[in-house]
Amino acid sequence: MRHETAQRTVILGVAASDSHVVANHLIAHALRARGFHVVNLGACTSVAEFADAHAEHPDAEAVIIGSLNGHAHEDLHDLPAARAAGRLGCPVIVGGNLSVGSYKHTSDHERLYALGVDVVLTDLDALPPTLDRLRAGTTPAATAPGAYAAVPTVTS
Amino acid sequence: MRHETAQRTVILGVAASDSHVVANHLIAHALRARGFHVVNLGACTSVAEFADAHAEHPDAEAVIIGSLNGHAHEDLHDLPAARAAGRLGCPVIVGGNLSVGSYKHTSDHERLYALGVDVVLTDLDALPPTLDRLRAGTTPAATAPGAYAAVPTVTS
Amino acid sequence: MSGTVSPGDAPPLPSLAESVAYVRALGKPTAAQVLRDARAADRVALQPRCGVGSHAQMMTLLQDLDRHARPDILTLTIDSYTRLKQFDSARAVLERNPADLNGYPLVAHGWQRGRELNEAVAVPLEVRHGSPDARLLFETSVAAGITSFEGGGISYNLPYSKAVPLSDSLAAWRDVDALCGELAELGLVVDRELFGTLTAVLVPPSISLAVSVLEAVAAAREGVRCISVAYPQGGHFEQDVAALRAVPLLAARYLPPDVEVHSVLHEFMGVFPRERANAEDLILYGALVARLGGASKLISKTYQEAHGIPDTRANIDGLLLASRANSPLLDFIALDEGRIADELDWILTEVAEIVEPVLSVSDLHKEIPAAFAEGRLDIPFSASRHALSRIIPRRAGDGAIRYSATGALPFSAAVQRRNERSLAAGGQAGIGDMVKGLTADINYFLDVFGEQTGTGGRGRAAAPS
Amino acid sequence: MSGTVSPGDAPPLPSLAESVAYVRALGKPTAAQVLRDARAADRVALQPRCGVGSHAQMMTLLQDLDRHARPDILTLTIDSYTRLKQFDSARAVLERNPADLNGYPLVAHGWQRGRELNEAVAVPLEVRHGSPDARLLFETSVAAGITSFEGGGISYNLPYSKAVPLSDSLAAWRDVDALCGELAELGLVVDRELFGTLTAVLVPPSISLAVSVLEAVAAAREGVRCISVAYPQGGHFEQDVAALRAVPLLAARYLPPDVEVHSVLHEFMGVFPRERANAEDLILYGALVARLGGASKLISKTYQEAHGIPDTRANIDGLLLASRANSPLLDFIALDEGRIADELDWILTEVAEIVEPVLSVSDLHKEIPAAFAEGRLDIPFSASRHALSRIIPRRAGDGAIRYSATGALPFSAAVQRRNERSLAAGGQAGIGDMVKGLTADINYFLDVFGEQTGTGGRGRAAAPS
Ligand code: B12
Ligand code: B12
Repeated sequence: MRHETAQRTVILGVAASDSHVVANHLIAHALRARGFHVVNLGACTSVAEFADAHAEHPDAEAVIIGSLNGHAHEDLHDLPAARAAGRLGCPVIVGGNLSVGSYKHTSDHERLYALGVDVVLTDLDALPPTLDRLRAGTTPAATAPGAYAAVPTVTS
Repeated sequence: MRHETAQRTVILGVAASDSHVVANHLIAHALRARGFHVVNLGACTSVAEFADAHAEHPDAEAVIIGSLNGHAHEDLHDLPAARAAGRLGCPVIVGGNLSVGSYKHTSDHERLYALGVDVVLTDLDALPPTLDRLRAGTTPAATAPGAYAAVPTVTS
Repeated sequence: MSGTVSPGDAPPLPSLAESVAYVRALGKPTAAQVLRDARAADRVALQPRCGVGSHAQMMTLLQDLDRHARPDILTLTIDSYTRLKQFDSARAVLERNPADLNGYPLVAHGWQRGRELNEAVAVPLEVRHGSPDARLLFETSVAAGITSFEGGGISYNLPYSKAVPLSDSLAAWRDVDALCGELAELGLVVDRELFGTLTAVLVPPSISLAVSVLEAVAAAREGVRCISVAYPQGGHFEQDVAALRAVPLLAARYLPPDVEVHSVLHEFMGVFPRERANAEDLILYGALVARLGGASKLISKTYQEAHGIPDTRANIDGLLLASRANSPLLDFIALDEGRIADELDWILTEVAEIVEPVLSVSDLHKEIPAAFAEGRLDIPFSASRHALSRIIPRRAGDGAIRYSATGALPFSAAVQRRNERSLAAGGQAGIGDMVKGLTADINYFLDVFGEQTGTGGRGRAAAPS
Repeated sequence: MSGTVSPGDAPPLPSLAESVAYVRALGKPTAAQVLRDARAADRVALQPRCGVGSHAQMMTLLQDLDRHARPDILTLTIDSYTRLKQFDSARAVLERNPADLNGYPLVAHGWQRGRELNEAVAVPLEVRHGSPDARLLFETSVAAGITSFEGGGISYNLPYSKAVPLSDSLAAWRDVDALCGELAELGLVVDRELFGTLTAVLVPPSISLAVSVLEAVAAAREGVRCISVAYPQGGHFEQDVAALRAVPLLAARYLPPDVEVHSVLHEFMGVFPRERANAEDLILYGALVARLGGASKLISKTYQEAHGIPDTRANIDGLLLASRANSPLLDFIALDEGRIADELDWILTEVAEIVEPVLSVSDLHKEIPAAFAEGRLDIPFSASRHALSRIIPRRAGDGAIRYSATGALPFSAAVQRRNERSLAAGGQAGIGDMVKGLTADINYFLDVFGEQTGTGGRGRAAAPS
């Protein structure tokens, strides 16, 4: 299995319309400090770019997408199509500020799961244990949305 | 007629439960400056005290009552009884802040007229012309409430 | 339980010991503790004025304020019938239309309802009123477990009644203070706030503080252990800060060391601007004065002040705005310390010249009425005949409140000269008619904000929209 | 008339002359006039951020803000699809669910709807966005009669996109500026606000101002006549006031005298406290910085900043609170002028050392990308690959923002030493892990207010209640 390789690899980036990169920089630092090989695609990264990166790094154990500007759902609109085309066959983790407005609803997360996102997080601290858990578990069923929804998420 | 006497006399005071006297002091000063003889009863003056003062100064052409604390209506509760007893047979002018609360209603004034108040004012500047008009008019019908309601009042 | 007690069926008052036990069982801090904590934390405790006639509405009002504005202390503002012991009128209006009352008639409602209010909120309550003789109201308050009570034999007489002799009100308040002494011995320290605000309009700082010093000395002699000295914001920054800073110095000078003394700022108590934005500027300004002057507590105002008793929302907004003054981000503000020190010196001198002759006589309760009768003690705009109101305050050019006439106050030539110089320098004294000038001084903030200062029919609608 | 135009059927853009005539006929001041008036009146003009997807809701939003908060200028904040020229995505979301857009897609709605918005309110509008290439958006704005437009070839590229070359964005913004020049000749001065805020988080003042100086010089060369230099509040009082005061000095030094230059403060743009009271303390603080630093304009924040795009009420409340800083009652505030002068000196020196080598080369449009490629120009936390982000900002012990690493910035030894000394004195540099320290510096105000600074699962509910 791919997570048996010497260095664990993750693909990191910020969603397609989103240029907020401060958290992205800090996450990259933090994961590198834990020994990860972080392929950081930075701001404004489309689903296609994430898929390309995954094709280049098939050993990546997860794609981690940050979204702050409220556009998470629209920015991941192409995820089902990509998955249907057999791309992005690893868990997709999304975190940040995931909808527009100051009042958040659980439906904000549900509709991301419906797109095939595997784990929705808002708490950064939950990221490393989540990666560990995903790695210990079975190979993610890329086409089974919500397969990892049981991982505790903090809805804010 | 009493207003033919050399010096015009008015009776001034603040309503029964009311201790706000700053405006009262200034009104007394202002009327004295205009040549009036001002019998100033000051703060917390009951209807009975006004009536006593009028009995002592039957030439007074008006009783001027200030009320700031919102209790104008209750403080003048005894006015109809006093009038029925033949007392306070001159116009009664009431002015100030005439009800409790920050939103004022025309009913605040109407219920004072209903008690037999002759003129309700909120604008101090309206006082001297009102006194002149009352003097020029017929003897006020003490028992006909609202006889002077036509004098313009500023409802705030 | 709430809402179960109806007025009239209140049983006789419980014993002091029972009330002390009740307060202990309430499980909330006393007002004195809140003030002490605020001082220790270097913040200003916040308290609104609030009082409506109906018991149910009073309950809602307190709970809404508690929940949405998180004040440190809440108030029962008492209606003016109860203040003047016109309990029958209070009861009559309460029955006819409680909304016509300008405060909560605690005596008519009874002490058990007072306990219901007390139990409904998390913070301690103060009774604020204006009663020359508050004995029944005080006993009712204590029975209700209320741990702070405003007033004094001078400050709740002269601004609030016409003909009550000072010796009567002083005697009535001696009884209140003596009960506080008894309560302190039973373990309950009641905070006694002295109403240095007096007639509120153009009160010279040294008059306010001198009256408070005399009341504080009298109260301490009866055993009062926690005294709040309230000072009314006059509008001049350095003068107001100096007045607040004078409080601990005066306490050290004139009071026994075991009495805890707090300074309290009453946000501007004179003619308030009518427009909301202007009123809010003044509210924030007042709160900053309290913070920077080191007050333990601020009594807030609302943007409806010029219009009438505020609604709940306005009261909440006033508290929230004032609470910005407790911001940790204001350390950048430097003050004109030289000017403040100068004002402070003069305030201390003036207060000393007023109070020391009176304090030199052992029987304060005889000496105070005598001094007022002769004008050696005096206040401006007295509602009572028992003060001469021969002193005339005016604003200097910079807005500071000075004496234009000092009446029979025993001021030294130096103090007289300084007041004269200050008013002359401002170019205000002697210009035009005194009443006109005085009116302008009273309407000071209308002028600052460019609100029309005519006597009526102002530019904007009177009621906030 | 409102609500009559539907998207898609917008006719071709009118000529510039037609748009100038339209603005004249609108009968309201331009943004440039409002700024000039504010400066003359010695007050800070207030402006919110505001933008929602739906046209009808945008109309209501602007009208509500106009009516209840009386700002001086209103904003169309543009959604991030439009910013990135992803017009199809903007249109798709607009059709599916406009509430999912984080701004108003002006291009999708079309210039006629822009005019409807413009006609609906009494104050001028600014378009605020973040577009590396804003040409179509600018033309649409001008056609809508909008008289203020934010952005610049550096400041709207590096924080907002990943891969757009600087030469492309600079060229696109040269076109915008040249159109402003044409409009000025036709009699319409468009205010061009430069986004010195950059990536908003821990931006050293000299970086912000240096980028604005370069953009301002480029804009002036194309004929721009009114420039607003936006500076993001960093959190340290004297440093922020000095940065604002630097703006007119830099304008005098680097810009032709016939260009009008205003300083604008963007209220704290970093991690905002989550609790309302704390956020409001910060909002008031920011507004005071603007007033005391002499800014012509303030862009306000809301107590919902940490949570998401604010609702109308929060936006109104933020403006009203900020407007307290225009109070006439704050003259008592004295500042630490010595400290401000010191900061100002260093800011001017640092800016000079950054910009003067670049300005010495005649072709700015070639030199700026080259300098960024080499790190002679740089910004922290760049979203774009076209800045190296080798400079690392940190907070000194007193909260001031300094350079912990200056990358390839051409700083003198004196500047280097002073930065090192400042960070060393604070005991912050080199302590613990850099990322940890940086995170603490980013979360500075959470710390000031004692809000938990963990990365998630904070004490209070995330959404305001
Ligand atoms: C100073 C003041 C006090 C002082 C009064 C000192 C004194 N002895 O005079 C103190 C602190 C003691 C005080 C106490 C109280 N006050 Co008071 N007080 C004020 C304040 C701040 C200013 C009043 C003042 O002196 N103005 C200056 C003078 C020159 O103007 P004026 O009185 O406003 O009068 C103007 C007009 O009303 C008119 N006018 C006045 N009288 C007359 C008479 C006639 C015939 C005419 C034509 C016009 C007229 O002309 C004047 C000039 O424009 C006002 C609020 C404000 N900022 O305006 C509250 C205010 C009047 N007080 C109020 C209240 C309720 C009280 C209390 C009952 C306490 C309480 N429950 O809150 C007690 C009174 C107890 C009692 N027994 O009456 C309320 C009244 C509320 C209402 N009507 O809904 C006000 C409006 C404050 C508020 N917003 O709640 N108060
Ligand atoms: C700095 C900032 C900017 C800077 C960004 C600079 C840059 N290039 O990075 C600038 C000024 C450019 C900017 C622009 C915009 N911004 Co902005 N911005 C902020 C601000 C003030 C701080 C964000 C930040 O850097 N925080 C510091 C980092 C360390 O924390 P963080 O990003 O908040 O992330 C935390 C969590 O979300 C989580 N997290 C983040 N990513 C991930 C990923 C994973 C996998 C996990 C598990 C967790 C996680 O962990 C972090 C630490 O707790 C926030 C509001 C605030 N005060 O928090 C608004 C905010 C994020 N911005 C917002 C918006 C909308 C925009 C704009 C679209 C403009 C607009 N319409 O208002 C544009 C973006 C344009 C675009 N194309 O995306 C909104 C989002 C609204 C919403 N979701 O409802 C916010 C919340 C402001 C607001 N209240 O309106 N912004």
